[in-house]
Amino acid sequence: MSGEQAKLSRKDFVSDQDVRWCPGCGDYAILAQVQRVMPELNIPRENIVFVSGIGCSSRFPYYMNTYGFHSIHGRATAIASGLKLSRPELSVWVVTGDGDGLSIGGNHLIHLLRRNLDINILLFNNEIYGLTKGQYSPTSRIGLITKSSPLGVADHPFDTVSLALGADATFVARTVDTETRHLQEMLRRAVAHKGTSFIEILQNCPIFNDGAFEDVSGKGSRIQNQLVLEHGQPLLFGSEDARMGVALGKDMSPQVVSMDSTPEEEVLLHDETNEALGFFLSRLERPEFPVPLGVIRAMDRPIYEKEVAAQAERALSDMGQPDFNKLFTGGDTWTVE
Amino acid sequence: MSGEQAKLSRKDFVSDQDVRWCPGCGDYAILAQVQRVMPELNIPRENIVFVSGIGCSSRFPYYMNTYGFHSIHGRATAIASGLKLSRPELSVWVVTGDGDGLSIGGNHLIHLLRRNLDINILLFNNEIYGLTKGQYSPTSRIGLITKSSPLGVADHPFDTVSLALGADATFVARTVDTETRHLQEMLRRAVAHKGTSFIEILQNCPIFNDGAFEDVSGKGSRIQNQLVLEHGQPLLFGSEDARMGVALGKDMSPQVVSMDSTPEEEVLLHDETNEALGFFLSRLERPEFPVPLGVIRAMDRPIYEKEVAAQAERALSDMGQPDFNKLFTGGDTWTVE
Amino acid sequence: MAEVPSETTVREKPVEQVDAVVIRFAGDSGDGMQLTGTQFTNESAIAGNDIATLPDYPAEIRAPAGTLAGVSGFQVNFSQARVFTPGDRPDVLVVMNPAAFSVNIADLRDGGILVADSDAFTLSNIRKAGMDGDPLADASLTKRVRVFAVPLTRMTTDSIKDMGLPNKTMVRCKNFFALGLCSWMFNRPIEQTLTWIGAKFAKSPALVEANTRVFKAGWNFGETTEVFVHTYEVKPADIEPGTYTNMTGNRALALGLMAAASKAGKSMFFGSYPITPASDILHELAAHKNFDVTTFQAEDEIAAVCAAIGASFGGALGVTASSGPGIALKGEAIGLAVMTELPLVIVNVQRGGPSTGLPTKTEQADLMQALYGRNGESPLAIVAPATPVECFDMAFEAVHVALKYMVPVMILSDGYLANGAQPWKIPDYDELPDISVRYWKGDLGFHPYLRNEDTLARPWVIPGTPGFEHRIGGLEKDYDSGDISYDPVNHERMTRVRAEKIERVNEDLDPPRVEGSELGELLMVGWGSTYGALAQATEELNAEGLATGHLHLRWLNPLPVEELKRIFARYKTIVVPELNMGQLVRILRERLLVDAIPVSRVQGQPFKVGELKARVKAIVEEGR
Amino acid sequence: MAEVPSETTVREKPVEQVDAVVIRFAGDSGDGMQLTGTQFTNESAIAGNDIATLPDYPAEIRAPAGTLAGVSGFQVNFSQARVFTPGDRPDVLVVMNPAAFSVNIADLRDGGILVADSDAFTLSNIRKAGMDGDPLADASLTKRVRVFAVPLTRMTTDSIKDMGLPNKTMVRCKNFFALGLCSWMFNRPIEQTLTWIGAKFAKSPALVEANTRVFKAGWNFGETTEVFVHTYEVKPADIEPGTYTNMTGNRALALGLMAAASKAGKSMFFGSYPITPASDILHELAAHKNFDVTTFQAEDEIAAVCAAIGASFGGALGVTASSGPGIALKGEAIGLAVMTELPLVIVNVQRGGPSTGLPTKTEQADLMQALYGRNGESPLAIVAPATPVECFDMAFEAVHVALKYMVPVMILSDGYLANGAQPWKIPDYDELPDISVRYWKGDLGFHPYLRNEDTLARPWVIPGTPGFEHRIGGLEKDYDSGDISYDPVNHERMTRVRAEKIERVNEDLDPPRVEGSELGELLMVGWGSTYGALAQATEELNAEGLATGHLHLRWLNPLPVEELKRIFARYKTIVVPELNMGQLVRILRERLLVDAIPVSRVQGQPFKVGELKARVKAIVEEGR
Ligand SMILES: Cc1ncc(C[n+]2csc(CCOP(=O)(O)OP(=O)(O)O)c2C)c(N)n1
Ligand SMILES: Cc1ncc(C[n+]2csc(CCOP(=O)(O)OP(=O)(O)O)c2C)c(N)n1
Ligand code: SF4
Ligand code: SF4
Ligand SMILES: [Mg+2]
Ligand SMILES: [Mg+2]
Repeated sequence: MSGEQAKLSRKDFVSDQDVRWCPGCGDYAILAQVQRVMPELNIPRENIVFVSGIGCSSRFPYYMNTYGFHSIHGRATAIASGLKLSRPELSVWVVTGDGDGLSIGGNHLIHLLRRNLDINILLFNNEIYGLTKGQYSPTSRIGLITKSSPLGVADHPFDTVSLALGADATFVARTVDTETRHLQEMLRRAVAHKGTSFIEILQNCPIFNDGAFEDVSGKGSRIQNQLVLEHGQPLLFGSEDARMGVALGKDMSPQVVSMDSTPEEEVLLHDETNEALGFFLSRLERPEFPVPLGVIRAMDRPIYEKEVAAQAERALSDMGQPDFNKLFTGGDTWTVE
Repeated sequence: MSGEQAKLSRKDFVSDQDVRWCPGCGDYAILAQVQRVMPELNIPRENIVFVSGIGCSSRFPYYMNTYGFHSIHGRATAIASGLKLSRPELSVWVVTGDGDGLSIGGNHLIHLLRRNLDINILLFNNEIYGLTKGQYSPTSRIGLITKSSPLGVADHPFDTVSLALGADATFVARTVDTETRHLQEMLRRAVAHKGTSFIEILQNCPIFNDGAFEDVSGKGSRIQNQLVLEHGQPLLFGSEDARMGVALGKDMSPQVVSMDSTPEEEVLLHDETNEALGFFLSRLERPEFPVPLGVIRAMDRPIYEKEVAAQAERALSDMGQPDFNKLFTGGDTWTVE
Repeated sequence: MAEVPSETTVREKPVEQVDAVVIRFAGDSGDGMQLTGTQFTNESAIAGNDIATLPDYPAEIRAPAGTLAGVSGFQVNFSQARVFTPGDRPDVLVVMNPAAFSVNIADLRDGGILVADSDAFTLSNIRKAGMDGDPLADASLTKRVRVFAVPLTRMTTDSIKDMGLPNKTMVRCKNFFALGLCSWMFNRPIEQTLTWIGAKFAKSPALVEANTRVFKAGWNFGETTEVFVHTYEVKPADIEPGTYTNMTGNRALALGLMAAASKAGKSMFFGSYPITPASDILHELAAHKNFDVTTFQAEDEIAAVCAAIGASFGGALGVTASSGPGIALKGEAIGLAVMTELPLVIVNVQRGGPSTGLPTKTEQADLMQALYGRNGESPLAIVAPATPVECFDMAFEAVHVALKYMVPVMILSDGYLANGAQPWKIPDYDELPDISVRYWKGDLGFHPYLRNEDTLARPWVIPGTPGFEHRIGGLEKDYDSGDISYDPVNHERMTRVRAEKIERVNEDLDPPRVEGSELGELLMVGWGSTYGALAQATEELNAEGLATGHLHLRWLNPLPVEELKRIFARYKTIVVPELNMGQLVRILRERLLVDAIPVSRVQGQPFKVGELKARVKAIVEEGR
Repeated sequence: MAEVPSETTVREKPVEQVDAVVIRFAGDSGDGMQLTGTQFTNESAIAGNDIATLPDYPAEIRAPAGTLAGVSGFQVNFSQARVFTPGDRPDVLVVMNPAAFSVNIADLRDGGILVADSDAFTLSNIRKAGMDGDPLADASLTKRVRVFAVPLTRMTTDSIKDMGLPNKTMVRCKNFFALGLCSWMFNRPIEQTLTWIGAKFAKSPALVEANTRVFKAGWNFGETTEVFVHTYEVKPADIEPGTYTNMTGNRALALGLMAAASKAGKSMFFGSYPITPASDILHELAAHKNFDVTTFQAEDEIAAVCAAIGASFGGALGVTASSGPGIALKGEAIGLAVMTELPLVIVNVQRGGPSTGLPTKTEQADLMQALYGRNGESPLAIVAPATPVECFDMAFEAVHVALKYMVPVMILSDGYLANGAQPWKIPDYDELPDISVRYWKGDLGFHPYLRNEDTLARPWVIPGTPGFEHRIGGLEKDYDSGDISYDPVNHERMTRVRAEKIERVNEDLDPPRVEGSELGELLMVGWGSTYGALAQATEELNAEGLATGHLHLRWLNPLPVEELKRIFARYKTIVVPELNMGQLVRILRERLLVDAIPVSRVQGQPFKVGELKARVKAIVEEGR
């Protein structure tokens, strides 16, 4: 019960609540990685807050032994913004789903990204509404049969990463529920980033959309479908014996090349700070191209809560310490005797 | 009063309502161009609907002698979606502002863009809230002093075009209130495009944000600040005697080159269908780079209302003509005598 | 293997006649209890009983197997008399595991029958359910109720072990054993069930065979073993002739909307965003795209209602549906529909609140939101179906009123109606009334806020109509020209017209009708899904000698104030039972200045008839 | 050039004593009428009169110059007695153009004074205003009122033409001519105005000189010419000693919130989205970032309230403000604050509705929305200031209640209070009460829904507090553990606790106080901005011999029902005048079962005292 920092372990972040996701749900793996990474961060548990909306994914805060707020559908980003603005010293995390974060909550999300508060957003993308039992979401693919699309989805889906880039996010990453190490690494990178960090986590919902990411996470297919990004490194993917690369066509179109026949210099180098490149990567479409995983964009921009605090500082130095009596009598006054 | 199509003129599109914008407002010029282009389209007036939200710009429908709906703040895109889905044969236009369309209405906008209904959106961007008398908007620039930002705007603005591209819009263009011909051309292009057309119109609000686009529209500065895009043409700008071009750096960074010393082949060619190039262009930042005007992206993708209609067709052929009695008795039934 | 049962099989055990039985199936979410309950209900309906059901499943996420949180239940009341409710306390309780036992056992009436799968009562399962020793062996239990511990799982697998199916698959069949056993116990007709198994598992012949065998094994177990000494029979009820089907409130609502749109000659546009317990309406409608129905799953509730408004502007029937929190979000846009005087139907399938509240539980706490959940003076019409099948009729009426008066109409359903099923006497579509409306005849002097003298409806002239181009919007409009107007007196006039339009709806509505005693000691006034409990209580109270009337309001706005006054005057005490803290009662008190007394229950569940009677009697005795 | 006037100038014309004067300045939006009115008000305040003002400007977009839509007005009532309202009909009307004439002339009382800028009455302007001939020459006018047609524009430019300013700039000064003339006419002290001109145009010495000269020219014109025969004087009122400043409702509200947060020892977080007429609160607060105030202009109203809730969760005082349509959008999130029992202050500056309605006009039609505009049983506390300066006090009380009881509190202001100004007796900040609250003392057995015995408030333990990590949310919580609970009985218990918390607020509130007759024929019950009209009417009715009481409720939820009963019993007739179709009246009828009678006005404007009296008297005479 004291503020002093004993070394924390994963268990310290496990709350006393029964975890109530379906057996086999990808959310379990994500929870485990978050609970694993937390102790490394050396942030006192009481200074960590998880804010969520509504959805299976949004149950997350109950399972973390930190402060938590399970709010209303789509609004976690807005609530977190108010919290972070008034308590900049807290480590604020948003957990949201593809429905919560991109459908009803899409606007708050893009506005948070542009404002760039130092908040970490984990978007569990299972391309379905889990909690309400299986309607399609803004990331569901064309043709998917769901309860609300018995004839198949007709709505073109968002690419989550493109959308975040278009909204001027300063940190955008993508990872997969089953890639435990990569997921951990992304969490660490998100924490290290100053400004809003946005991680899309591809998450399997075995009940309503099983295997949506089989290509990226399946044993047989993951190698040839994952384009794992590393800053400064060439864009290579595929197995050792069938190594492929992504090159830039003259007209700025992407090209998959075989490394057997291509010199490495012709392959694009990843640059997390290049906005155009990030977008270029986000447009790579399956199955023709592999799925980029890793940090797609990471760049510096002033942090909103710091700018706001600086304005308050400036106001203090320009206008002085608060003096209500001065404020009250600041306009025209007259005295009745 | 009959449906037959007499040749219409600009005047036919002028309603009987007094136009109530402030003197000098950029909205007048936009209204005039729209009224000018309308007769060319050969769409019967009664089949045209203008839908707007709330804002100075959103008064637009009252001034058009067509059907119109001046709705509530931020929701014009949603209302238009319902209208277009149920009446695909109508020519549906949305008029919105940077506050209406990008602040409160941001979510509906991006979802309309991804769904790709055949609706034309005109976003009047004056980088301010006009109607409510001068608060900053999501496109206001950092540092701008407004009624609600007496110490300057601290919120990083959206780039409207980047956002639309990130949301997978199929047609994105930018023009300026004062560039009457270019504006007309963009309107024609928008109408020609099948799918959602999004035009950002830079619009001066002389009352609350005068001169926000002086660089792009000012007599002295417009030439060197406008990068006018033409499909298949090189990205050139500047005056005759100081012609400049935009080239692609090896790392995908933009480079301004002087045409005096650069062969034209080294300059990028504009390609409206290249998504990465479009985004690249949208990231060009003033004052280092010119402002791209014209069609930034134009690409084909299935039109939502057509897909929906096709599903209904399919349902009809698979499940037959509506037969309520069959439907009612479709499940388990039993008879009481 | 035991002999195949059939309708002609000679029953070897004696048959006991009973009037009505309430049976509850309870098990883990994965145990198929909803399926079992539904099918048992179908059998009972075919047997000619009157029936009422109550499915009760856990919160939205699947809880770990065997836990208390994961228990799912389905209760059905079948009777030879008219049935109003699923029953307060079951006569028979079937539990598939200790958790189901633990959650439900207190409800089983004294002397009732408990059937338990003894195989599931392992120590670890018992612990998971928060108990210590084997509860089935507990003397206090066996004294209170009759316990039948049946090795259900084992017998299930035994009956199909020769088929070579994986164990998991075999165990999954056990609900059919329970169904077979209960079908035997209550002499249910089983032909239809066998056909249904065949159809349901048509894709896998092995499953058809397995489930059929297990079902029969359950039936035979009852017939053959010594465990059960007799079966029960509930004679057919005296039910209006006709063809029936089982109908849930949500489905009835969807069909009612579709039929009404069709009878009005309008396309239907349904804009919605999923939310429990309203989503099934979207699912249902989405499956009928051949009926000139467009469903639009919007990005949120605001877009959903706005799209519906846009569609109405375009000439379709715009409809939107949600539950409480989503309706809260729609408030501003509904105000736009009020102001632009467009037809719009808004469905609120209420659930426990406030905020996210109890998403899977029922409540009637959104009446005030329906009346007042918008800025300004913003009246709309409100109707509340009383039973699942009435959802059809009320949806039909709602559409009619919306189109005729050019107003938004809110339908207040709730979780209980939505998921509850009831036999529906299937109407003949061709005999449903034509409700098409013609709005605008003249062509001189048109403006969009002209009014029909009788209904005060403005003309619905839709885009595409040449010569009538016009603009509408959310700003106040001039009564005489339809242009924007800031004129003070005009604003008051328009405000009163909008209110008056709703009042005029009264002229289309059936006068309120009292059931039970036409005058006397007590009048119970109710609305919505409490109908069954109130009707049952009324019957029983009258039988007990307390002259009781029951007035169940369908339309809650407008109210037939003068007629209500006359009716109220005939009773000494007026009580208003509601599943909220007292909402209709406030409106009645305010309008009629009558000391109507609230009877509140805010427990996420329907009224229990016994409890309701007790509370009402106490009020009558104390004079209030 | 005429001589410089000063306080010591000997007035050459006779002075007539009057008790009170109502003057209205009207002109084009660009004519600076708001400025003129405000400054004239300041002069009157300094002269020691009691004052009340009513600015009235057109819809949000600037209309073309000279049109009816562009007319802007400012009315001030100054008196030697207490003043409650800006007055029904002006005694003096100053019009700068034909449109202003046309819009306002009907209001000018018979025998009143009309001052018109005759230069502006050109044919084209007259036509723009929808008239034909020169209305100033119309005999029916000159018979009814005293007309002073003054070539105001010309005299303005004449007085400064030697300065070489552009003509447009010169003409722009003409409102100072009007101000000077009126200052002369009513013997206003002008020193302060001269200083103020100096400060206002400090950046342009030329404008200081021009406006000063024009102002003096106006003064001298009155003094020197034969046009006016005497001046008027309104003696100082008997006003409580103290230092005063002119205060609008919006500014008072902002200051009250700030002072309360400070006295509670909390940072204030203000999340808002601009909307007329609430935006000025945001503007005001944004200007005081040195007072530990964070303002957050959110992307919409939902984000605004959610951010405030987030800030409250973090330990700040979360506040949000909007007008009706924006409040409608916040409903769902406010329900979350109710459920999570976080302190939150929500300001609704009401305007004409429904929907977008009449954005710049006043109305009291959101009381029901405040009470019921959310799903489920979702009670919150509601307070309504009665005057612009009371916005300070009520904001302070609202903050106190929100923090002490851990509840959302809604403040209902309106357009009239928001923009109306009134002399504010400046309080001493140090004498304002300390309202800091301590919530959690123990550290054993903590859970987030534990309750304080007296207030029922739950403990506000904020992130950063080690050892008390916990989770809250919108699902129902267990009374004993704070965990999510679907238990039926627990839900009812929690529902009742949330209601009871609001009832307990009564203990902190001043008992309702009747003004006027303590008993008698008539009680007028009001709330919010109608205070002035009701108080004035009460005074006049009592003077006319009708024993009238006036009860003005500040807190609308909870209501002190028992005390109200006692008070109501002392009067024969209860009327409830409101600027809506009857909202408070419904609540009173329902709670007290008393036949309270509504007096409605829905015209986007305050009550006129005369009209109100007439309607009330008719009710008394007819017995209802
Ligand atoms: C205002 C409101 N609208 C709708 C809902 C119903 N609802 C709850 S969660 C959800 C979608 C969940 O999808 P997602 O965010 O992808 O989460 P998942 O369950 O897939 O993890 C919906 C529609 C709600 N609770 N509140
Ligand atoms: C729900 C709601 N919130 C806020 C407002 C107030 N409001 C009206 S228009 C507007 C912003 C207008 O800005 P923009 O869309 O940029 O239009 P402009 O006036 O600049 O053309 C705001 C905040 C409103 N009418 N309704
Ligand atoms: S429904 Fe899907 S996302 Fe939700 S808990 Fe179950 S598996 Fe996970
Ligand atoms: S306020 Fe600005 S945007 Fe609005 S009408 Fe005036 S000039 Fe145009
Ligand atoms: Mg999801
Ligand atoms: Mg704008």
